[in-house]
Amino acid sequence: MQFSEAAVNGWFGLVPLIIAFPVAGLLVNLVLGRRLGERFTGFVASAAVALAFGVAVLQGLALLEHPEGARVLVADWITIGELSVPWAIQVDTLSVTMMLMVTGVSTLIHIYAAGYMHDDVRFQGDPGRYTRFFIFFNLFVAAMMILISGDSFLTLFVGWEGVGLCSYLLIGFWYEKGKDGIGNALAGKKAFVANRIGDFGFLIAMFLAYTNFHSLTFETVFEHAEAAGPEAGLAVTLITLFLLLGATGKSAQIPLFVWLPDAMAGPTPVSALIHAATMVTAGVYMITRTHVLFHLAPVSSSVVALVGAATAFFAATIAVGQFDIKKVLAYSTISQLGFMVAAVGMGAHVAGMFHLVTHAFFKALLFLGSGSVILGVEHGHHAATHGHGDAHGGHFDPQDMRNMGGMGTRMKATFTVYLIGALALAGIPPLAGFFSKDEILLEAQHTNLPVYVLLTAAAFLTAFYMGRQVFMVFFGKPRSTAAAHAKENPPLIVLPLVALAALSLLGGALNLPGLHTLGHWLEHTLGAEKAPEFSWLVAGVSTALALAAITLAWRIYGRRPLAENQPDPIAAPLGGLFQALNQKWWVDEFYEWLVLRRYVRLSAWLAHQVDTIFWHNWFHDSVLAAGFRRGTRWLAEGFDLPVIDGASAALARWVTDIGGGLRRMQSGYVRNYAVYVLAGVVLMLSFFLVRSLS
Amino acid sequence: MTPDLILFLALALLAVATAVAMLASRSAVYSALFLVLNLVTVAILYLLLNAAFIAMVQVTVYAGAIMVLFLFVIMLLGSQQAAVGPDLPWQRTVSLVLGAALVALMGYVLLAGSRGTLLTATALLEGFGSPQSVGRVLFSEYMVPFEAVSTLLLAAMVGAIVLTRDERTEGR
Amino acid sequence: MNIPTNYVVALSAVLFTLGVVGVLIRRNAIIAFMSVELMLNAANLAFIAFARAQQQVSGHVFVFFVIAVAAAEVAVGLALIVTIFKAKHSIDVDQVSSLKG
Amino acid sequence: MNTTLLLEWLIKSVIIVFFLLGGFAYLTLFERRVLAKMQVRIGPNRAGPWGLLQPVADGVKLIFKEELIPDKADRLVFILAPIITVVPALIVLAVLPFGPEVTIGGRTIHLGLADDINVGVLYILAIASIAVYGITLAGWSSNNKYALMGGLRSSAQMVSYELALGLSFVGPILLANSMSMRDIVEAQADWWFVLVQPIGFVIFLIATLAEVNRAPFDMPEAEQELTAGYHVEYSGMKFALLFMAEYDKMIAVSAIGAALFLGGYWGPFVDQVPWLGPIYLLAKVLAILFLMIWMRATLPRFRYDRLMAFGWKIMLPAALFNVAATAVGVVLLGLGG
Repeated sequence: MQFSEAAVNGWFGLVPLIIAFPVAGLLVNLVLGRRLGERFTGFVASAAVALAFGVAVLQGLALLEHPEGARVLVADWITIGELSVPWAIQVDTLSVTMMLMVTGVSTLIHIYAAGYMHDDVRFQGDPGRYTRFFIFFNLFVAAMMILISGDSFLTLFVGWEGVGLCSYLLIGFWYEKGKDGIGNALAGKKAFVANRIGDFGFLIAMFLAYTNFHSLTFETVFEHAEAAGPEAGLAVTLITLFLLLGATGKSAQIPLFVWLPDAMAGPTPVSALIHAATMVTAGVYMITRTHVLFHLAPVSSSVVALVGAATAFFAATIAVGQFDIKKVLAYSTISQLGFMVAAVGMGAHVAGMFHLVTHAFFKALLFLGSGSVILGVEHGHHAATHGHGDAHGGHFDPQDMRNMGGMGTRMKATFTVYLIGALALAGIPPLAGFFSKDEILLEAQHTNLPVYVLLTAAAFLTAFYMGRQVFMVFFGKPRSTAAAHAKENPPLIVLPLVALAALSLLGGALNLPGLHTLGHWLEHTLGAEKAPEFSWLVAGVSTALALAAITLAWRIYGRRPLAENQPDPIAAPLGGLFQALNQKWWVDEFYEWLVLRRYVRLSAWLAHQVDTIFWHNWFHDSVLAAGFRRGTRWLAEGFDLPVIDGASAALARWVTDIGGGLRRMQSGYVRNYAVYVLAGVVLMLSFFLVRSLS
Repeated sequence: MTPDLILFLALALLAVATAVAMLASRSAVYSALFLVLNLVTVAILYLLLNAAFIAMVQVTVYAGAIMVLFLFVIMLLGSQQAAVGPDLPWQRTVSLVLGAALVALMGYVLLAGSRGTLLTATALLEGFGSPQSVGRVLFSEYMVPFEAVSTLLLAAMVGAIVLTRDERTEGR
Repeated sequence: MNIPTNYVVALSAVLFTLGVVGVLIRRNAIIAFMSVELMLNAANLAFIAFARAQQQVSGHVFVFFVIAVAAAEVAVGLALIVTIFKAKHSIDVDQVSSLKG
Repeated sequence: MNTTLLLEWLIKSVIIVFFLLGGFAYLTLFERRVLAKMQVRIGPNRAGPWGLLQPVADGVKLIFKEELIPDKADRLVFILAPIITVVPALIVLAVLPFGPEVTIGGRTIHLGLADDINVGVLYILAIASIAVYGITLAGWSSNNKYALMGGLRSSAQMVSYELALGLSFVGPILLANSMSMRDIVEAQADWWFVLVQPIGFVIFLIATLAEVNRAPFDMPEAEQELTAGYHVEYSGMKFALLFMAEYDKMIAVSAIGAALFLGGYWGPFVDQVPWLGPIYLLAKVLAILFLMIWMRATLPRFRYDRLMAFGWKIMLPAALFNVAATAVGVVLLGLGG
């Protein structure tokens, strides 16, 4: 391991540990986990991530002293010709911000998961998978660290693929469950395939970057791109657009967002950690990391902003029509990611990163809170059926909000923190969400009006669907026996929620208007960014809209709570629109029609025409087999018989002839043999004599 | 031509003549007798070459025992006449040519260049070739070979007895 | 004997060759056998000549051994011939081509 | 090459040969007379006083006999065989010392042809082994089955007993610490080796009887079984040669035995009067010869397989034991030189 000088002098040299600790944790659990039991497994996994968090904190403290950061070389990785990709870790304010956020939230979610999974594996009927879960979880953290810390496209891509793998593994954690017994597996596959499309874009972008700028290291690529100037404009635009494709895959933007709602099939901590707080933000992080390129490609930036804004609004509308508590949050996540993408598209990287961090707090909180609610309902269902009904059967859906109601009185702590999270998401001051969302809206109002309108509408919808959810879940009377029997969860689950709630409350302090702490902090990496002045108008509009939306929600869902089996009150007035919202605008069906059916038909046609007729019937049978037969026949008749056989036959004939000649020497007469001996003696003596004479 | 040379040449001539006669004789008994003569001639040469002990051993063992044995067998078998029957056509010619070539080669080597030590040019040690001198070397340096040869003789004796034993007259 | 060593050795060579020729051209096993003895004898003569030239009694010892071995050889060899004669009533070496008794 | 020395050797050789030739002639007479006495007969007494001219008469008779050569015999070998037989008997005594040094006309002379060569004993063995050929070849060349069987028996017998004979020589060699016959005889100036080598002497006597084909080991010429053995086809002077060889060998081995075991030429006053030496030696030879004739008169002939078994199973182990015992005695008791 080699360290740069700055790293050797400071704490930066420790940064590889941020990857090493989770790897160590997963290795320990891999080897010993099953033998040592749940408590140990959970402790090891949580401790590994907590130690990584400690390392991240150290890095942050070191950065306070040396804001310029460092590049820590771990190993020479790939050297082929002029291509040289070392495995180096980039320590700067951006990556360390991500590290702090990821490891911090991860630590809390690990602790939560230690409690949650204890129950979950039992409800799902396979306690043995407890260890496997934490191995995957630690693996995810390690991959995420590689993604964040990489100083080149390739190292980032390694992490990118690593987290994709973990996502796939964890979505399909209960692979034998779900619709028809394959629903979860299909969900994992969907996530994987959607991500592949994005990864394809990322790879193309990487190839283009290398072709044009002869490097894969961020720094070098940026330098070369800037040096190339306008000439490289097209190339940079292409690169950034393909990067955007990658980002839409990972960060669930239009058109590749469809996998994220399905990803809710994974256990709730997975939804919270991977599909809300960390992995899905990787696209945002990647765009931020390559902001130099996006600066050079205004067209791409606009596209990014529009894609983000459209996604934010589109996903928000869908969230309104959902009944699954986690699906609502999933579309909310997509929507909020749209906010971030829009922000970075507009060049407001600080705002994007700010929202990324605060969103991580409150969305993780909301997911974990929903998990707490679900667990509570499961417990209730379990208690109501006296332990002999199947708690996870098809008849009862513990995630359906229509089966809940009145949870606020039964799970007070959960209700409290959930309320905080919801308000933060809705953008009610002074909670974290308000500040971060406000900055984005402010930036949009300044630079891009369509984006502003879309985002504002999305913000209104956000407040509405969060109000709808809170009222449906926590207020009113229980609409099922399970909900009626629900009870609060143990502290191991609740305490992380409290911590996250505190962060959601106070997270806005990171980048208060006027202070811009985060902005100054990230300046070292992203360069000075002129933040727009705080606008009372923008803030007021958004706050007013949010309050209005909440009021609306209260009028619809809070004043007269839903009764058992009563349809959604807005379904009737909205009619077909609600159907569209509930069915997610038939996007999946559209994709099915647009891509899948054609793809399957094309595949079938190709299978028949190309594989069967062309390759198998014609190429294999006519060309290969027949050619091989012809070739072997020629070899057999033209080569083997005359040359090989001929040679051995001739050899045998020679041996026979020579042997026949020599046989005459074998007369059987002793005196004859003696003559040969004498002849040999005479010959040898002659030889020696001649040699001595010459 | 010194008297020594004449003596040597005479003995050499006798030796060669007896050897040739041995080969040429049609009767095996004559062959044996010529060989005895040859051996005695060589024994005399041994005497002249200061190898008195070996000369006596030669006469005693070779002429007196081995050749008697030969004669004994020849007479016992009654096959003193040379075997009749078709001879190999070229065997005799080739053998004679090769033999001549061998003699020519060795003769050239021995007589063309240096003639070697003149045998009287070096003063002889006292008692060279006497039974004492030979015995002293034989029973010191060559003790092991001597014992080996004695074993060999014993084995040969046993072998000869076993080979020629007539089992029909056994136990008489 | 005031003659060069080589003369004696040359005589030995001639006698040796005569022995060889005897082995080659005589078909009577006993005479072939005697020819072998002639060859041994010729070798002995060379031994004695060299022993005299080198003043080494070892040469005499070798001759002694050769004679002893020759005696053993003749004893066994003649025994074999007698046995063969008993079986085949011939001592033509060319007819002794079977190892069967 | 010293002419005087050559002449001296020539004279010695002639003396030895004549001694043996004359010895052979009168040994036959001696044997016949002794045998006659033992068998209570008179023996030859007509030719000359006490029959002394009898050998001459026999010789003349044989010279005038017809020389028969069988038709299918191998003529060359048939003629050579008696010569081959007689030569070893004549030359074997070349290494025997007949007496101490004497001085004739200012020259110091060894009474012996090559009595001081350091392989004297080996020479005797070598000649003894050569002696087989004559008998074998005689038997073979006659192309007579009896003769051949006699020859083969003779070969086998002589080869077998040669081992014991050679081993019986080892005792005196060890005691004298030399293979020179003169050294061996000189070593017996004070006492005879027979005193410490009684077994060796007995083995020597028995083995020499076998070597020279004397009764009771006269298998090769066993009249009853083989008519007359290897010399059944011989007649005239060739028969005389074979006969002579046998008796000369008797004389030779007796002389050798005397030299090896009975102190050779040593006797009272030989120190002062060297010429007494040959006389003492002759007396000892006569004594051994008398012993041989005595045995012939006394003992019946062995069966052939018993003879071979005796040679390999009794004589050889006994001789080996004697060698080992002598060696131990020489090393531990300090016997000999």
